[in-house]
Amino acid sequence: MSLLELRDLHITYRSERGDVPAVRGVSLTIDPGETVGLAGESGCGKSTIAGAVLRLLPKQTLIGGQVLLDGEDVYQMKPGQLRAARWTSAAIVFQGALHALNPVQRVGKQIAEAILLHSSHSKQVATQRVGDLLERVGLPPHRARAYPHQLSGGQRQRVLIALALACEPKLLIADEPTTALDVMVQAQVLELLAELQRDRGLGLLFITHDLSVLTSTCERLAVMYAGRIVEDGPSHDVFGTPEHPYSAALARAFPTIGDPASRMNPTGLAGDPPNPANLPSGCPFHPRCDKAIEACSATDVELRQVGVARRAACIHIPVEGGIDRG
Amino acid sequence: MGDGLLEMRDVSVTFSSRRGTVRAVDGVSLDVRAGEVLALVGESGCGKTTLIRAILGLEPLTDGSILVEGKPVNQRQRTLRDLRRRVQMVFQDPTGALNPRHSIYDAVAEGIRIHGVAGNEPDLVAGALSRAGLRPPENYMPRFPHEVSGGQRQRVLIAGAIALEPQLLLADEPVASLDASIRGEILALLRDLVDQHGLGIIAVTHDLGLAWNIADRIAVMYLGRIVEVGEAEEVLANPQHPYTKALLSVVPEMERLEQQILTGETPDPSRIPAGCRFHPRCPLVASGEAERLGVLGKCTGVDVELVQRGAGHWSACHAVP
Amino acid sequence: MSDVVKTQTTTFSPRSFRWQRRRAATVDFWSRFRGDRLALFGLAVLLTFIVMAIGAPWISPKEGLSAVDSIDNPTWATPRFDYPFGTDNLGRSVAAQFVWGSRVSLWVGLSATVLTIAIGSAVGVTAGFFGRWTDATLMRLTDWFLVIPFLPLAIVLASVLDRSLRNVVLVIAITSWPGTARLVRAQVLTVKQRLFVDRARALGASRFHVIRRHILPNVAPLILANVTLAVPISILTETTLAFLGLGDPKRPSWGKTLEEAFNAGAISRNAWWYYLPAGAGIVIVVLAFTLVGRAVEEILDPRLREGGL
Amino acid sequence: MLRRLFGAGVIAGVVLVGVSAPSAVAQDDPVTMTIGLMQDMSSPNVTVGYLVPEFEVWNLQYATLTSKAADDFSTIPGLAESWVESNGGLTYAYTLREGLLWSDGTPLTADDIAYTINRSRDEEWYNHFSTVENLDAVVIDDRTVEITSSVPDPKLPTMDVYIVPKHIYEPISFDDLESYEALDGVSSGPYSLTEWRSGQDWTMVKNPLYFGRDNGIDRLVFRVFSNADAMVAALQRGEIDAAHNFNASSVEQLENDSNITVVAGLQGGFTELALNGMAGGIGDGNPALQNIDVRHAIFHAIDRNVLFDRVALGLGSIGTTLSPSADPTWIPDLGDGAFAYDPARSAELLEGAGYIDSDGDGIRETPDGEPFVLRYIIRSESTDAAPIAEFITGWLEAVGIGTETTVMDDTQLYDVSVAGEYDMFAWGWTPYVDPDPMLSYFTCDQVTYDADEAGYNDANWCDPAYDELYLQQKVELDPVKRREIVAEMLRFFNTNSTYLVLLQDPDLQAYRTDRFEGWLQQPAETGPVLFTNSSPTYESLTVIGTEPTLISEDTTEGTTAAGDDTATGDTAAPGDTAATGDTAAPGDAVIAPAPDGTDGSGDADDGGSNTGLIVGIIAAVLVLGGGGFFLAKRRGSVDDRE
Amino acid sequence: MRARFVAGKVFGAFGTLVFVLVFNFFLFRVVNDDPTGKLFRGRNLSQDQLDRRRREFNLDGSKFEQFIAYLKQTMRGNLGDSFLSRRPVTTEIREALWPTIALVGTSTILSMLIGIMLGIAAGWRRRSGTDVAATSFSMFTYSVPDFWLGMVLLAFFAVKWPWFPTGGFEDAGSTATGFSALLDQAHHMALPCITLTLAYIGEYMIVMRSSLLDTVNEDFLQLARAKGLRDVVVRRRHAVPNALLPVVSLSALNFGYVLSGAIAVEAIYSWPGIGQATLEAIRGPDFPMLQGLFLLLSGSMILANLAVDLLYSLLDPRVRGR
Repeated sequence: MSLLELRDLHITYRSERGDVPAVRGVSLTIDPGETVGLAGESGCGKSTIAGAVLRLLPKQTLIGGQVLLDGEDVYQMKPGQLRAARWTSAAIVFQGALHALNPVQRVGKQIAEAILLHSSHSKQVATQRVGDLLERVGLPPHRARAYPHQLSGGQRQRVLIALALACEPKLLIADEPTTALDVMVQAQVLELLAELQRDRGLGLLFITHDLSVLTSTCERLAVMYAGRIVEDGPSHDVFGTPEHPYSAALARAFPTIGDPASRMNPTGLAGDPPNPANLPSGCPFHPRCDKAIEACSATDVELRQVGVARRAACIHIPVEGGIDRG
Repeated sequence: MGDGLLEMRDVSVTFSSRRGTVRAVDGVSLDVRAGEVLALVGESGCGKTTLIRAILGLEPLTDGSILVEGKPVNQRQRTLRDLRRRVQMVFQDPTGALNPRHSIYDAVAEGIRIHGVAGNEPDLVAGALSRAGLRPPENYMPRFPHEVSGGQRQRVLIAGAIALEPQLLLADEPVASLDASIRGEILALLRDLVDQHGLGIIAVTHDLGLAWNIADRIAVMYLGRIVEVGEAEEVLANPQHPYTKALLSVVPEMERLEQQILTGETPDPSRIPAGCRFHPRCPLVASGEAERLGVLGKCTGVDVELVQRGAGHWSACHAVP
Repeated sequence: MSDVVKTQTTTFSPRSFRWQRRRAATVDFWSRFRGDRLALFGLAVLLTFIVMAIGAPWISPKEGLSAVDSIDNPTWATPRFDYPFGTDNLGRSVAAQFVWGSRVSLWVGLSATVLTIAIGSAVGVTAGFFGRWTDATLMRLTDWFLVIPFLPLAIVLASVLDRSLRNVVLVIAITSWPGTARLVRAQVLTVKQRLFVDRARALGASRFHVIRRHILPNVAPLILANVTLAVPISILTETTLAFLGLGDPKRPSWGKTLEEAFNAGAISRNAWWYYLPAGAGIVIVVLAFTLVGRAVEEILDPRLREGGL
Repeated sequence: MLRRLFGAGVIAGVVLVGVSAPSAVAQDDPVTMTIGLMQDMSSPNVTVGYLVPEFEVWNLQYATLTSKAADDFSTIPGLAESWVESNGGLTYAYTLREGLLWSDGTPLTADDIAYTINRSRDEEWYNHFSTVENLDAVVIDDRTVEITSSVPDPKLPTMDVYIVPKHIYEPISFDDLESYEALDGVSSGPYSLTEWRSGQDWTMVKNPLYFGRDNGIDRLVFRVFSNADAMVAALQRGEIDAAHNFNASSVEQLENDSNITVVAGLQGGFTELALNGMAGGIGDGNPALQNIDVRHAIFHAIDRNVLFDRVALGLGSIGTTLSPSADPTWIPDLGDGAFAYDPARSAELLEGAGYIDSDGDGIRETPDGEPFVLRYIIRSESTDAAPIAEFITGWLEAVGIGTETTVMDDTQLYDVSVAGEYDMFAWGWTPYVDPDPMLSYFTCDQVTYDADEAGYNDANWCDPAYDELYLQQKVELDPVKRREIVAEMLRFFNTNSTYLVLLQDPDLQAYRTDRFEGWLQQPAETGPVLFTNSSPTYESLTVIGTEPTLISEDTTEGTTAAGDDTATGDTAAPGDTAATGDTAAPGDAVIAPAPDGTDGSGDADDGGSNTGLIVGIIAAVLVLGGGGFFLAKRRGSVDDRE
Repeated sequence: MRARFVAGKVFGAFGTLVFVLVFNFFLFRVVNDDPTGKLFRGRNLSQDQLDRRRREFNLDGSKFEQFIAYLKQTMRGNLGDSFLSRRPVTTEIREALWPTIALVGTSTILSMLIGIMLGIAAGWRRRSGTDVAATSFSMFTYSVPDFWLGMVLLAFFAVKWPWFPTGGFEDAGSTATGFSALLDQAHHMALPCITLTLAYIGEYMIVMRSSLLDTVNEDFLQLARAKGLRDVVVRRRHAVPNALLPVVSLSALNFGYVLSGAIAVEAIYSWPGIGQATLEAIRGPDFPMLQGLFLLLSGSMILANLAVDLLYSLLDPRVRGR
C-alpha cells in the first residue's frame, strides 16, 4: 500500500474576489522509502498540496478527488481520527523556519508537545526523546532549552526536522526546507534529510522550486505548472532530458558550471508564471512556450506516457508515447 | 591601478554594535574595468553587500580608499551626488526597492529628477524602460509596482538605474528573489548592457551558476576578505582556495566533485579568528592536510595575503603552494 | 552612450496621469468604504451632527442659551413640544444647548486632533528619520510626557491658562501628542528600513527628498487613519475637561452641559432630560467617529495592507 | 495561561459578590449621628486650620470662657460662670465653674486659660490673635482669671477663644506647633475628636466629663462628600442624619420628604459684584468705573430679584448692602440707596456721563470713542458664579455695556484683585459676629498699593470719610452708639463704593426628624442649625424615644453674675469662617414654586440592602455564568477548525 | 544577558524618574512662584509669619537652592508638608492611595479579564455572532465618557433605585472590621468599579481581538494543528500567549491612565482616593501635594512600564535576547 496517494486532487481557494483553482487534478503516489520531488515555481500549487495532505487548508476551501494516507481518505476521517493521523502518518517540515516555530516557547517544549500528544510517554521520557531527536539532527540536546530566535536559520530548520521526526512518521513532507538558507547550510540540511531518509526508510515528499536540488535528492520527480503536473519520471531523466518545454526551460535556468553552452549565455523563459485566478486557455504554458503551435491555445493536454515510468503533458508527445529520441 | 573604472584599495568598513566592533569589510582591494562583469561571491554575512554599499557611499569607509574613474569616494554631499549619478545600484528585492505608492513612471523618473538630467522627462523614462525590456513603455508607465510581475519590477529597477546612464552598475543578488524560469532573462539583460553599452557591473551573488552564466571575473569573499579572485573560467575550473572548492562542491549539479560540506555557519564578523580567518572551517585543516604540509602553525597564527596563482588569478591560502 | 540609444518619444503625460490616479484612488477608497455598512452608518450620523453644528443658528436661536432671555421660561421643565429636551435650572432649553454644544465638541475634537497629530507627526518623523541623538532626545521627551499623568497635567495646564476653546485645544494637543509621535516614529523606522529608501539614497536623493517623496507618503495613511481614531479621544478629553470646569465658559459644550447638570443637582432631582442628551450626543459622535475611523484605518493603514497601495 | 486567567476571573467574581453585598456593618450600641458635608477639614489644629468644618470641631471640643446664645449671639457663660468688669471696661475678672475637668481627667483651671490667651498672643495664633492682640491674662486663683485690654475693646467681655489644654500644648514648641496633628482628643467640650480620615470622614466621641448637658448621642461622624447629589440621596436614605451645603435645586425634593426638614440659614454671608475702584493706583481697571454715575448705572441694570429667583432659587434673601455681621440686626434700612432694577435709569445715567452708542452696534462708546467693554471674571470655584455671570452680562449688554468674560480659580482671582487687573467680578464674604473686621476691609489701609503687601480691600475703593467712621466705632464701648455709627458707614458705603451686594447667601442644611429632635437655629429664625457660630444645636438635641439625661448641673441658664454688664453687646467671634468664604449656595425657607418634573424619588430608603444583595447575587451569577459561557464556548469550538 | 537586561531596564526607568523629579519641580514653579500669600489669604498674617511660612516651605532661597533642598528632601523620602493640611504629603498620599488602588486595581483586573476573554472569543471566530456582539458592546463602552456613565449609574442605581450607596469608601464612621468591613467597602465600590470596568473593557477587547486576528494566520499555528492538537489547545497554548503581548503593553499605559483618569469618577462617587486628592491639590493649589502626586503617578507609571517590560520579557523571549 502506498504511504500517500493523491487521486485527481483538485483544490480551489475561495476568496471575496472569486474562486482560485490552485491544484487542478494532481495524482501522485509515494511508496514506503521512496523519495519524490515536486518542483515548480511560486503559485503553481505545490505548497497547497502539502497542506492538503494533513487537511490544514482553510475550512471553506473546495477539495475534490481523494487524499489517501496509508490507504485512508483523509477527508473522510472523523476529527479524532484525523488528529491521531496527523504527525504520526505524515509530518511536515515547514518552510520559513522562523515563522513555523512558536516564538515564545522553547523548541524542546514544542517537540515534546507532539510526543506527549501521540504517545503515553511521561514527561521525562519525552524530554529524553527530545534530546535524542536533537542529537539526531546534529544539535546538542541542551539546545532544547533555546527559543527559536536564539537559533540560526540552519539550526531552526534542523529543529523543524527533529519536530517532524518526533512521532516517527512513515512519510515526511518537506516543504521548501532549504529556501532562504545559505548554500553551505542548504547542503548541510540536504545531507541530513538524505541520511534520515536512508536510515529510517522514510517516504519523502520534497517540495521546492529548485530543480537542481531535487535532482540530487530524489528518485522521482514531478514538475508542476499552473496547478498540474506537466512532467514526471526518474529525476535524472527529467532534469537531464526534459520532455516538456517547461521542464526544459526550468532545467536550463540551473546552468551546469563548466558546460560551455551556458557560459555567457543565460537563458530563461519570457513572460511570467500565470496567475492561478486567471489561467490562459488551453495549455496554460502556451503563452511562454517556444514550441507552441496553434492548437496549444485550445487544447489542454493531459499527461502522456513517455517511455517507462515517464510522463509529460505536451502536445508534441504522441499519444501512445514511446517516440524515438535522437 | 590605471585604467580601472573602479579601484578599491584596502577598503575596510566597520560598525560598532552591542557585541563589539563588526569588521564587515576588512581590507579589500579590487578593480573593475569598464565592459566587464565581476561576480562577487560568498555566503551571506561575508560583507559583500556592505562592500558595494560602500562604493556608493552608503556606508562610510573606515579605512582605505575607493576611486571611481579616478575620483575618490567620500562623504561630501556634492561628491556623493555626482558619484551616485555615475554609479547605480540594482537591488536584490525589487518589490521592496520600489515605493508602492509611486507609479513605474515615477520610479524611473526619480533619478532623472534628482540629477536634473537634461531632456524631456517622459521620453527619457520611456527610453530607459524600453532598454530594460519593458516594451512598449507606455503600457508600463502608469502602472504600479504591485500591478506587474517580479521580473518586470526588476526590469523597472534596472531602467531606473540606466536612465542615468551610469558607468558602473552594482547588482546586489539581482535575481535571487525571482522565480527560476525568469532569472535567465534578467541576467541576459545585464550581460547585454555590458556588451552593448560598455558598463562595468559588479554582481553580488551566492550562486556560482550565475557567475558562470555572465561573469568575466569572480571574486570570492569570506568574512570581509577576498580569498580568491580571477577570470571566471579559471576560478571555476581550477579553484585554488579550499573555500572556493567547497562552495563549488555543494552546487547540486556538480556531482562530479566530492562534496565538501563545511560545518557550522558563516562565523560572526565581530569575532574574526586569528591567522587565516577560514582555518576553523577549513577542510585542509580538518583533514590534517595542513599539518602534513607543515603550515598549520601559519594557518592558525599568521594572516594570509592574496598570492598570484596564474594569469590574473589570485588566492589567499597558506596551504596552497 | 546616449547616442547609442535612439531617442524615444512618448505621449505619456505624468501630470494628467497623477490626477487620474488620485481620482481613481478616491473612487477606490470610497468603494471600499462603502462596503462597510457600519462605517457608512457612522458617516451618516457624523454628517447629521455636522449639519446640526453648522446649522445651529437656524435650528435653534442663540437666545435659547441666554439666561436673561429665558427668564420667562419654566425651570426644570420635562421634555415637551416647545422644549424637546426640557429646560434646565435657569429655564434655558436643553435642546438648544445640545444643538450648540455639538459645535464645540466637533470643533475641539477635530482641531485638537489635527494639532495633536501635527505635533506628534513632526516629532515622530524627525526622531525616526534622523535617528541618533535627535531620536534619543525626542524619544526621552516623549517618554517623559507619557509617564506624566495625562489628565492631571491637562488640568494643571488648563487651570493656568485662560479658559478658552483655543487653550482647551492646546492643552489636549500638548498632553496627547506623544502617543502619535511613537506610532509615527515606529512607522518611519519601518519605512526607513524599506529598500526603496535605500534606492532613493543610492540614486542621490537628499534627505529632504527622501522624507518628502518616500517617508511622508508612506506614513501619511497611518497618520490619516490615526486622525479619525484620535478624534474620539479628543472629544472625550474635551468633555472631561469641560466637566471638571476647565472648558470655555462662554460656549455651550456637551461637557459643560453635563457639568452644569451635575452642579445644579440634576441627578438627585432625577432630571434625566438634562444630562442624558449631552451624554448620548457624546456617545453617538464618538461611536460614529470610531466606526468611520476603523474603516478608514482598515483601508489606509499600511500595516494592515502590507504591500498594497 | 487562559486557565489561570479564568481562575483570576472567578476570584474577581467573588470580589464582585462582595461588592454587591449589603452593608453588613453591625449596628453598634452607641448612638451615632452622621452629618454630611462637602468640604474636608484643612486641619483640626486650632493654630492652623481655617475652614468651616474645623470650627465646628473646635466648637465641640474646646469650650470657651464665654459662649454665645443660640438666639441672638448674646454673651452667656461658658467655662466661666460669671465675670466682673473694672478699670473702665478695660479689665474683666472671670470666675470658672466648679470642678471643670479635661476629658482625660486633668483638672481645667485658670492656668489653662491664661496660658492659652498669653501664648496665642505671643505666638500670634491666627484664630486667636485678633481677639487677644491687646489682652493680658493673669491667674488669680484656680477658678479666677483676670483679663486686661490695653485699649478700649467693645468686644469684651465676650471671650470666645478656644482654650487648649496646657498639659498637652506646653511640651509642644513654637516650631512644632504648626505640624502638630491635634488628634490628642483632649476635650473640654461635649465631644472629642478621635479619628480623622482625610477626604473621608472624622469621628468625635462623647466627652463624659463635659460640664454641660448630655444629649444621648455617643458619636458624631462627619462625612465628606464630593458630590452634593450623592449627599442628598444619602440623607434621604438615612445614611446620614443631616447634610450641609447641597444644591438649591435639591431643596424642593427634600421638602417633599416628610422626615426631612430643610433650613436655609443666614449667617451674614453675601455675594457681591465688585468693580475695580483703582484706589490703590496699581492695575489697569477701566477708568470709566471711577465715574460714580457709571457705577450706579451698572447697579441699576441688574435685577437682583431675578438672581434671587433663578440662581438662589428663592433661598436666602436679596442682598442690599454689606452685611457686616452674622447677626442680621446690624443691617440698617438703606432707603433710596438700594438700587432697584431700572434699566431706563441706567441708560439715562450712562447717556449723562457721555456713554452713547454712536455706531449703533448695541454697545455704547466711551467719551473717548472706544467701545465700552468691561472685563468680567467668573470664579471657577462656585457653581453659582456662571449663572450669575450669565445674567449680569446679559443685563449689561441690554443697557449697552459690553463684557468679556474669563474664568479664574480663587488663586488667580486673588492675584488679579491684588494687582488690580480686573474690571468686575462676583465673589463673596462671610462676616464674623462682630462687625469690625468686615468693616475694616474697606478702609484705605487695606487697599493694595504694593502687590507684595496685599490688603483685603478687593474693591480697591476707599474714602477718608468712611475711615473716619470706622475708627470711631472701633473704640466706641457704648453698643447703641456703635450701631448708629455702623449704620451710617453702611449707607455711605452702599452709595459711594464700587460694591453691589447681590444676595444674602444661605447655608443650606437639612436634617432628618425621625432620629433626633431639638435642632436649634443660630441666630433664631434666620440662622442655620449646623456649622453655626458657636454650634449650640448639639446641646439641645435629644434622641427620639429616650429621656435626656444630665451629667452635671444644668448650664444653659448660666448664672450671669456680671456686675453692670449689658450683655446685649455683640462681641467678636473668632469661631467662624475666614473672611473670604465661599458663596456656595442660596437658601431660605422660602421655596420657589415647584415646576413639574420632580417626582419625589425619595423614600425608597429601606430595602436597599436587600436589593443590594439580590443585585450582588445576580452580578455574581452573571460573572460566573459568563465564565461558564466561555468554558462552554471552548468545548463547543473543539473541532471547528479541523 | 538576563541580569543585564533587567539592569538596563531598571536604569532606564530610573533615568525617567530623575527627569520626572526635575520636571515636577519646575512645572509647579512655572505655574506659580510664591504661593504663600495666596494660600494664607483671609488670615491676618504679619510679614514675619509670611517669612516663616516661606522658610517652612523652602520658598525663601533662590530657585536653585529650592531645587537642591527639594531634591535632598525627596531623596530622604520626605515630600514635604501639604500646604493645605500641614500634614506630611506622604501621609496624605498614603491615606488616599488604598481606596484608589482598591478601585483602580479591581476595575483594571476586571476590565482586562473580561476584555481579554471577549477579545479571544471574538477574534478566534471572526464575524461570528459572538464577534459581532462583543465588538459592538466594546465599541459602545469605549465611546462612553466614564464620568457620564458614572452619573447615569449613580442616578439610577443609587438615587432612583437605592441599591448601592451613593458614594464614599465605606459607611461613614464605620467601626466594622474584618470581613464585614470588607463587605461594606465592596458594596461602596460596586458602582464606581462597574463604571471604570465598563469604560475600559472596550479597549482591551479591541486590542486583544485584533492581536489575535494577526496571530491567527501565523505558520506556527498551522504547525500546531498539523501536530494534531485540538483547536482549543492551539488557541490556548499557541495563539493566545502570542496575542497577549500587545495587551500587556496596553495594560501598562492604561494602568497609569486609569490611576489618574479616575479623577472624574472619584469625584462623582466621593471616592476618597488619589483623583480627589489631585483635584483638591490643584484647587489649592497645594504644590507639595501636587509634586508628590505627580511623582507618585509618574513613578507608578514608570514602575508599571518597567513591570510590563519585565513581564514582556518573560512572555516574549525575543525581547530578552538582545
